[in-house]
Amino acid sequence: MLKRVLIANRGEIALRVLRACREMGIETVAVYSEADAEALHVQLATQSVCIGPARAADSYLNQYALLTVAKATGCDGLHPGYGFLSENADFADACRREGITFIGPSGDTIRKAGSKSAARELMKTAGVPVTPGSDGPVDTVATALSAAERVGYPVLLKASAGGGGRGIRRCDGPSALPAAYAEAKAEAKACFGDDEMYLEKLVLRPRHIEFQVLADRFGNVIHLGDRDCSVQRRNQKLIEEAPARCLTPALREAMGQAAVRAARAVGYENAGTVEFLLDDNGEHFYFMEMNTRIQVEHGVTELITGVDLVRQQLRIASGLSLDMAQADVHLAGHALECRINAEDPAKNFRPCPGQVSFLHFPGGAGVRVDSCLYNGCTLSPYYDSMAAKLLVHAPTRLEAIRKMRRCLEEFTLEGFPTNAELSYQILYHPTFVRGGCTTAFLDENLPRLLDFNRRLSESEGEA
Amino acid sequence: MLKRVLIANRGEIALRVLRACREMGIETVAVYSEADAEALHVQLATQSVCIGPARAADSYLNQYALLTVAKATGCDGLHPGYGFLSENADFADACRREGITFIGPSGDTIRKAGSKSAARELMKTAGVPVTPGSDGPVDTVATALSAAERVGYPVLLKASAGGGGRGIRRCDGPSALPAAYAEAKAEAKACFGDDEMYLEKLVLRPRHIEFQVLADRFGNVIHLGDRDCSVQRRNQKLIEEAPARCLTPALREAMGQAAVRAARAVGYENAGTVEFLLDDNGEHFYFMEMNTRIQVEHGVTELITGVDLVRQQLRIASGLSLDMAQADVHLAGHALECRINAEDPAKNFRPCPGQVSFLHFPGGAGVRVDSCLYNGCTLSPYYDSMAAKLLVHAPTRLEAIRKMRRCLEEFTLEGFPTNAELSYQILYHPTFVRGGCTTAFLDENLPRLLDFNRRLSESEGEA
Amino acid sequence: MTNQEIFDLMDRFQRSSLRSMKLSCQDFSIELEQSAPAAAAAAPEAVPAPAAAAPAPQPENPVISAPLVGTYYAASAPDQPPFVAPGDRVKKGQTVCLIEAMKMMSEVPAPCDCVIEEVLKANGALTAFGEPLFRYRPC
Amino acid sequence: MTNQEIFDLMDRFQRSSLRSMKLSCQDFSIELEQSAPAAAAAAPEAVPAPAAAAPAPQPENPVISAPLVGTYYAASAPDQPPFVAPGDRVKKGQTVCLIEAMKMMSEVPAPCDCVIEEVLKANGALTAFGEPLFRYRPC
Repeated sequence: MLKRVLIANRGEIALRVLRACREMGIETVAVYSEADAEALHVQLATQSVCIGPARAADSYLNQYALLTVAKATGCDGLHPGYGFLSENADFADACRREGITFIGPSGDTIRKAGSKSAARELMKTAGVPVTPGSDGPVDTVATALSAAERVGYPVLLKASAGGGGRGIRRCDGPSALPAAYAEAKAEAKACFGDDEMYLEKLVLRPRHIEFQVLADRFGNVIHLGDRDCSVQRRNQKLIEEAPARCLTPALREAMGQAAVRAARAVGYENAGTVEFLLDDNGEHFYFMEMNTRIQVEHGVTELITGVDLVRQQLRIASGLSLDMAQADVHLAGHALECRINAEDPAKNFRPCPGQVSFLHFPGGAGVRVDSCLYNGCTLSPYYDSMAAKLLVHAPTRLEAIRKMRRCLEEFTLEGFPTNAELSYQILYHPTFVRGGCTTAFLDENLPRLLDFNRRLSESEGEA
Repeated sequence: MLKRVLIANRGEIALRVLRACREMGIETVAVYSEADAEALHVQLATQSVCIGPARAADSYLNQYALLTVAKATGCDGLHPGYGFLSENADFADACRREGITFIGPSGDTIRKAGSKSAARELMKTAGVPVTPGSDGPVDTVATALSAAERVGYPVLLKASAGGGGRGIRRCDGPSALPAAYAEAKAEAKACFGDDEMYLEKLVLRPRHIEFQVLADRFGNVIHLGDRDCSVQRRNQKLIEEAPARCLTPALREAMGQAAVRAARAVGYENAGTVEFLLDDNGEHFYFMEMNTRIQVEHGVTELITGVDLVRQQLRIASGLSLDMAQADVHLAGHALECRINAEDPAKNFRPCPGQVSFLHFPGGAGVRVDSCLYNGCTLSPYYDSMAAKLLVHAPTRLEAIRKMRRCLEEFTLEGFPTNAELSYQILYHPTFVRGGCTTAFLDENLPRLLDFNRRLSESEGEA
Repeated sequence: MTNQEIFDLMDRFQRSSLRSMKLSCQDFSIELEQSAPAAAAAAPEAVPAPAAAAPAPQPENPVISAPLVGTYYAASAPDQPPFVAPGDRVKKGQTVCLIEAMKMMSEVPAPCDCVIEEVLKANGALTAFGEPLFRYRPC
Repeated sequence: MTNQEIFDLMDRFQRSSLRSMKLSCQDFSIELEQSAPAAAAAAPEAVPAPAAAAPAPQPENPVISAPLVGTYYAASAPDQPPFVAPGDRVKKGQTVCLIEAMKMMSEVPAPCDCVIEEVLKANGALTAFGEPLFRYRPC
């Protein structure tokens, strides 16, 4: 077992890792930027070292500083958390070269999963469904038309060399295709000097369904069920839940097996997540990408499986084999997570960090709070705006929703605005209550949800 | 289902009941004394009414005031919490007369369970083991000797009319019995004017094991497993856990069945607890008493069964039948509770209420906090000194102990002393870690445990 | 007096615009002095006041408060006139209203000879313990 | 009254803006006076300072701080004399020590012409970012 772990992160995930280490008797070394000197995990760690100024590039992204501290303090492991260097293949390699166990997959695995085009081919070979499309490039309008006919409209025409949204055209039927093909090809030529095109089916109003996987170094790979993260705004998840209400047992089984195949295809080790798009009528699912780290929303899986995922990460990295088989994984009840961000939804979600003048978290049965906030602390403007994760667990989805509503009623944070009231409104929205949210839900309903917010704050002002 | 419930209590249990109501869509009416006007549950309730001055006799024990508010605010139910009027049979009757559902058993059941001598006879009839003793009074030294021989020494000679420790003698062998008998008899005559004596086996260094039961009004009675509450000081429990480590599956089965028989014997309805003494070598158990209310430590049972007991109380009181059978109850993992009291262990546990100048509760996976404290609030000197309950749940007992240690490390309360450090020391004590604590443990080890405390605070003073 | 009570006293004094304060009560006495009284710098409340808390009476006008929780009745029976109305002059001990708790009627007496200035509760409404019922002017 | 209660009273008084205070209670009496009440009255720290935080340099003596995290070396090689010792006069830009991070040596220069007053780190120790290495006196 690892003896001393450097926590190469900050905020709630640093505290999460510290807690798991503490409960396993593993010593912790916290590293922090000058802006985080008073952070909770810095005060709780066995040892804490300042590694640079506030700017992430000079501190949390400074590989030299991290490795220097890890070696000087005698760490045998390093936990990268999420974000920062957690999916940096070169850093994973550098750790290994220095004799520090990187708590995550190898650099090679991170590279394989990180390249979208390469991952798509790997997954097809492994029998994991990917979005239907042309087999390789489409050189003429005729091949494009026949490929589109095969996969069904709408389709996306994409430049092979593309990126940043350039060289892409959506096409809803055959009559529009020739013109779109010509346009996209010309744009690709102009932007990338390469006009090779390929074609992919466009999944409309999909759900974001992801599977948690665990893999040890002995080739054992299991999944711990699914999470529905469809309530998101510009790819920022707001409310996550487990299990996904829209999955039939058969579909869950099929997707879980596909997730395990995906993990095997990249030679996975440690905890990871396979993300899928599920189409509107809940029939077809497509591999989207694989995240080679612990995720923000891992807690909902912990609540319904009873498995401590960070503990499993530390066990796996220590070279132990999985202490459970797929048959030992049982999903019990329903879990929800609301991310509380220091941002003002009424002002286009402008980040609003500041000092916490009063803080009260909900408590009681079936409630979990993961946060690095404390009364009087300052949420730094230098990093992301997530202030807390509120999680609930109850026997049924409806009970979980009701529990989360009362948690948001109890939750009190004074000092800066948050998105808590917006989440509260979502928990009352008929589409959410029915379990009908796709990734389009939040954008489509935001004006009305914010209107509730506005009216509420006005009536409070009157009172 | 009940529509509106009056919460006839204060502190954390009032908040606990409020949360359960809120999650079931039941409205709440909080009543409070002048000392509790700023209490958390008072601020969260649908409606709050001040019922009297700080003194409990004038407020929380004022039956007229409670019933007046219940009727005037249109409540159809009343939850008594624990303490105060929760085991007052006359109050339960008065509620029923006024058409208010008392959320607990009937007055008759409370009376049957409340009278120790009557309960002892009821339990014997129902086949629930009680402490071995004489069958009725012992009129001569000879009958006393033969009864003692039969049950085994040491024994207690007790005045039938006794109370307050008078007219009781412990007797370790036959040679000492005649003198002890004469002394006790004389004392009983002098104190109570009645020298009838009986004899009971003295259980040395017992464990306090209790079983949670649930019973509906249709005669369905189940138990939800056991709790070990042996870590106590002068009958004040400090650390509770579930399940008890010392029970074999066969003994758990036997005690659970006895608990169900005990509940049936008094015609029980709602949630209750059957307390047993378990002898030193874990072979024999004896009925001690039945608590006809929700208990402080109910949370550890909730954690290992996944059953929300207050929700069950509200369902049963609403006339619904139990939604689970005995076979549906599964114990998963291990749970611990530490009671955080505003008291100074170094000063003979003197209560030290005061204002909370800084408060931080532990969080993260497997942690539950039940408390009515918030930053800046004042813990009132008028009521009991319990400030918070910290609970943890983990797959194994050792993991739960480690989790509780890290919770106590994170827990921070400034403003008055608490027993948190003492609990922390207990969690490292070999006897506790082995699961070997009897009710004698805390008293026997207190000086040494407090010495650790003292040395710690001295070394902090030096730093 | 406990230390906490003394601290509360000190806090309250510091927040006041008082310069000095002497207090004696039975066997207890205290003297406090400060050079620069707080310029009203009241710390913001950490939490909102309870929804149903009794409104604080204005210091200049004394009030008669409910001595117990119950239903407020302005008159002895539905067809009777109210015990008192604004402007009425009442004697010390004279009944100003009834409060019913569990079918027991309690008479609320005037604390001194006074003129009733304002009736603060509606007939038949639930009144909390300590809630103001009447505003009056001593005479 | 216990000593602890008196200590609490004293603490509370010292933190207050009070000038004087007299208290008597049964057979107990106390008088407290302070010349300068805690005007600054910096709110007590909610939480202890981090264990490994860099000690705050005293304002009167400037320090040379570590420009990066790494191992502090007082000399260019184990058998060499240290770059500087207390009392040494150094020129601006002159190397005062080395810091090694991942086998890369960084020279730390003097910020100005100065006299080294104190060496604050032990040779070979890990130094955090911003941690004081030397105390100096400009000249």
